[in-house]
Amino acid sequence: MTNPFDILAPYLPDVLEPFLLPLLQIGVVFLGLSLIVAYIVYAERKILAHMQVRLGPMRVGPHGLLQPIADGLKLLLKEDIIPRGADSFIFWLAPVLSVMAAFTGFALIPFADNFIVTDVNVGLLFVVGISSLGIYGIILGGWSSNSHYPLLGALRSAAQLVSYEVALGFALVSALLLSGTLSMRGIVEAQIAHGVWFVFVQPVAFFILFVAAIAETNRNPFDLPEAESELVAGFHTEYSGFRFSLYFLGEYAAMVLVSSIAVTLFLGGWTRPFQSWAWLDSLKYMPVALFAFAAYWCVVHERRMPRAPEWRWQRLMLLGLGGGAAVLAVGFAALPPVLNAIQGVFWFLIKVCGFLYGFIWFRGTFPRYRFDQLMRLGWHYMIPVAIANTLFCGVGLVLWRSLGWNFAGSLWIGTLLTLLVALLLAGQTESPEPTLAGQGD
Amino acid sequence: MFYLVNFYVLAALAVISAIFVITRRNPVHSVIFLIITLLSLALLYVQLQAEFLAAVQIILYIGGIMVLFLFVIMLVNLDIVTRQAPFNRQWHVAGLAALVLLAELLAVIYWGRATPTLPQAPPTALQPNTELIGITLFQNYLLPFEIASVLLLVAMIGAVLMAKRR
Amino acid sequence: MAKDNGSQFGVETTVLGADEIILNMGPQHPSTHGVLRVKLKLDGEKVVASECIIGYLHRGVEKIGENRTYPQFAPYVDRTDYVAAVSNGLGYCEAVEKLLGAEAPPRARWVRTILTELQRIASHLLWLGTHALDIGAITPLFYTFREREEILKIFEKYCGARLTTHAFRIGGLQYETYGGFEDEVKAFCRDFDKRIDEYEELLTSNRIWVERTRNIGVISAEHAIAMAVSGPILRGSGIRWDIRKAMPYAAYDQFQFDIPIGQRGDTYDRYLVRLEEMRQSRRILLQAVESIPEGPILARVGKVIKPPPGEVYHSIEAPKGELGYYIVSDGTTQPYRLRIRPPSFINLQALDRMVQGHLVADVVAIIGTIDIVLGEVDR
Amino acid sequence: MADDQKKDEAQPQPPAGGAAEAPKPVAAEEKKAAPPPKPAAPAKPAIGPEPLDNELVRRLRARFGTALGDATLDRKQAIIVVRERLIEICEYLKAEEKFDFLTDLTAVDWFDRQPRFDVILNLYSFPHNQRLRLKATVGDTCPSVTGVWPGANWLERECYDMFGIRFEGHPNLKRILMPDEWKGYPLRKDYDILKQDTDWVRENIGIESGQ
Repeated sequence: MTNPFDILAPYLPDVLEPFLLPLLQIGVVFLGLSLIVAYIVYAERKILAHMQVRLGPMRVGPHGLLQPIADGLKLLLKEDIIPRGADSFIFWLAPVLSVMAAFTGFALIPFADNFIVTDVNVGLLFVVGISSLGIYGIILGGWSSNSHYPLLGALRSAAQLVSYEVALGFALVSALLLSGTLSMRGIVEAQIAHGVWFVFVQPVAFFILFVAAIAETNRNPFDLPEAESELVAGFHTEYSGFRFSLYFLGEYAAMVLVSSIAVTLFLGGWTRPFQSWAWLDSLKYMPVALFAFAAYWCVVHERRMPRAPEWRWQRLMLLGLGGGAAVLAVGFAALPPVLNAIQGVFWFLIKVCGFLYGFIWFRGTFPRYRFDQLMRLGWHYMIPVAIANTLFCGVGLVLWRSLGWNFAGSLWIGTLLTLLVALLLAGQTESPEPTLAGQGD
Repeated sequence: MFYLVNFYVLAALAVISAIFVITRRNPVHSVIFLIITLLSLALLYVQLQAEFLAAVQIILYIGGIMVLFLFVIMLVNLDIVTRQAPFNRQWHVAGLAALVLLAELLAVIYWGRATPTLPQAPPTALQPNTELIGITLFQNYLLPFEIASVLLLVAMIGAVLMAKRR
Repeated sequence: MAKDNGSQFGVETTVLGADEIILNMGPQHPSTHGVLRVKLKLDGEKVVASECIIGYLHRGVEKIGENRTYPQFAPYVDRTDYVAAVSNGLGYCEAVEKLLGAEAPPRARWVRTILTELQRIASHLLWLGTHALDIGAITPLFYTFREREEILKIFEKYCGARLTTHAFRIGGLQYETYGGFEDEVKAFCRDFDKRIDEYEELLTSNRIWVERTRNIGVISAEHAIAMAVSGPILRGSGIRWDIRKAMPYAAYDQFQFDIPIGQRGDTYDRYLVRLEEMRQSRRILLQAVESIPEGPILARVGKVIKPPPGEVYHSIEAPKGELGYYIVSDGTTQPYRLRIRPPSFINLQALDRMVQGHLVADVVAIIGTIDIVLGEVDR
Repeated sequence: MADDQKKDEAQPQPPAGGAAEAPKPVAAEEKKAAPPPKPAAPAKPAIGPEPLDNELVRRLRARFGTALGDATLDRKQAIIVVRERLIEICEYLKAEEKFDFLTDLTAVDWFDRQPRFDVILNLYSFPHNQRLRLKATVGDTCPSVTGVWPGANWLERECYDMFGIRFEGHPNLKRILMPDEWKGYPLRKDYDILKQDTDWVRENIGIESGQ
């Protein structure tokens, strides 16, 4: 499919054309992402709240829907404090680096077959390289604050990121081996060609990628760099106002970025589930169904709101949202070309959201690892398993290519061997038993 | 035209940052300028259509080695170093080395000016250069590559042993 | 207590030798549960020694006790361990009753038992929530506060206060129970069993939780006795000793319940012990609420409390350990000497031994597992 | 009930001090007026200290003789006064009589008595489920029992902090609740409840008074 922005091409002057179109796409991605990130924060607060028997934001807009905007405004208007003794240039630079690293990576993510800012033949390497620059935001921010908590947080963070990047890299390698290309689009196309998402033939690599992604984004249970009970807020303890919000933005954008990488590499990118099964083609009406449901939900909740006049705006807003969703649903249903055009982006975002939900779920469930345990998990367990997985993935590929075995079958032999290794490694640690010595009068 | 401008901007950036690397008193600032230098080089590689090299430059040098540099600088108390003049002892040696290098460069340019310039490579010829690098490393130069790997492994084990002994 | 106000921020490092640094945690630190300051001597990340610096919340409660009449002082004890005010009130009232030679009527003792057991559950819930939060699990906090809220509602209905209840009077109770009291306690107990299962589901077999608490802060039985620790810490080390059984007070001799003990004396065992204690408290509540006798609620001790000369030591099993009141009477309306044996204070003493050899992150877990309230440590 | 109370109040009360030494059989009759709170309760227990002479006390007397003072039973709780050789007695009690748990250690200021302080040790024995209170009459120094029960450490520090009793042999005797530089010992009877170390307050908090 052609790039939808190409229809603008004839109207642009020749000299500017190679620059303007990417700029346009970058603008769309950047603005869209900023909005998505803001609403991920909202979603996180809401989801966690419901896991923790409370309501979460409810005041700003209906069901707190305008909360992210209010938060953003508040952070923008707050006083900008640079601590005395801080290295002001680096203090300024660090959050910018953090955001830049997270957002630049998106240039290489294929949101859909027709929507990718640029496709480089070493795309994956670039994404990994650029996202690894985010660590500078953390280290420099921690160092330049000239305070002990941030410094400790930054040191921990650096060690953690460097360690888990190794496991992450090995997990990526197996996807590379399967697709035979470094181009992000090429990897998705390889999955289409094989007719199977790589997660189904390389589940261990996907799992390692998932865990390493959590560690890379400093999320619970690996949120040691900002462990509240130990280090207050870790590397951004001294940051406030807009700079802090930059960190916040960068952190959540990094979450979206690693989710996008995982989706591209292992979950078939923009393809809908079971694309090779034609009888599931009706799944393409999923966007219609989703927006219709959203409209229905808005209407139902509008009916439940109190009739009092001070709720009028909230009700109107909810109805407006519902109306918008309804219009979208009808529009998609009525205009098949539009429906086809958004398929890729829709499925991609749905998968990313599923991934992000996992992140949030983890945060609600797990306690935090201790630093040495985190390192032990990384070096003694994740990396050996990742190496074994890469090795056995290669073995599986040889079985498939040279001996002509079944593709999925030969890879599953490799996976089983990897699991064996993992079991051997896990067997060295004792299993917990919740026992008391006994009770009695 | 664009590429030429691009080249000169990046080259200037690399050289100026390199100068800053050795003149800044604060080691953390030096590291940042070193990162800028390396980044400029990576972008130059991109312009030469050596994307693989560029990516490796970013991942290994900027994402890996420089992080460790920073790590060490933050762990070790460098307050004393900051207060000293940067070129206290090696001034003369460094100056001499720089002069020799300059002379060498000039000599090469002077005697080499007669050689014809390299032909411009067609833009598509180098496209699958990742594969080419792979083939070069793992087929044509397999033995040297493996020897280098073993050497690095030995160095790594040696480093671990030395660290453990303490 | 610190003199230099400049060093009162959280972490402060001083380079000592090549590898030893002093790390200062608190008094303003998110996980020291109040104004506790711990000076840690570290070798790398390992704790070599620790020193607690306390007294930031010292209000001279014992001195105040010598200058108030017996009933006047009763509200003050609520402010020592302010998350277990009912237990403090029980200990104090019973101590003064012993001094007087009086005894509360059965109905009063039953209601006291019920309220004290509810308070034990509330205190343990608060401990569980904050302890889990210290180790990074945020969700249990909200679950435990949900149940604690139910208990505080019962307190509020009974005596009008939620935290510093002053629920009891010397000689019995001030108030008769409100209508529906038994039903509410029963309703609470009915749900509570499942709630504990919920907490357990989140933590007990969670691998990270186990790794963070197993073999952390181990205190052996001998050492626990030597350091005079009491309550769940002593039981976590495997000593089956509970004052409710050993020297029954209130109406505890009337009920069936078990004393859970641990095997290894580590943080995980103490966690299990406290969870099981909550279940046992529920068991006591169910028995007690079924059998509240009728009758008066206040013994005839007189309007002016004037115990004959002499002295008494009375202790109860508070949620945090042995809470004792040593009162010397000179026959006037005010105590000549009033000493509170604070379980938190004495248990905190064991911190030094428990943190040695652990990492800084474990210190947070160990402070959490001791379950201190600084109001009681400093008094 | 109010009438009973009036009767109680009409009884002359002994003055402060010396409560431990002089058993006073005052309460027995006056309490009879009040009906027993619990029907099942036996006859009214005598309130106030009475002499104690049981196996343990006899063994102790045989061993330590005059080092021991009176042994009394007050509110059914055994109290033994120790005049000297505190450490030996403690060691014996811990090793032979299995009083392995030092529940509490505190002091009482008897102000106009000589020696001035009682250091109170509340002991508990796990094997016998028994409490025993030792009362060491001391001036302002007392041997430290940290060697016998390590848990006495903070308790003795608190005692020092509040009463100014110096525990000899204590590994780290310094103030624990009050600021290190504070002058005066708050729980002494001659330390008024409104008293404070004004110099310290002025210097460290920057205000004239904490009241």
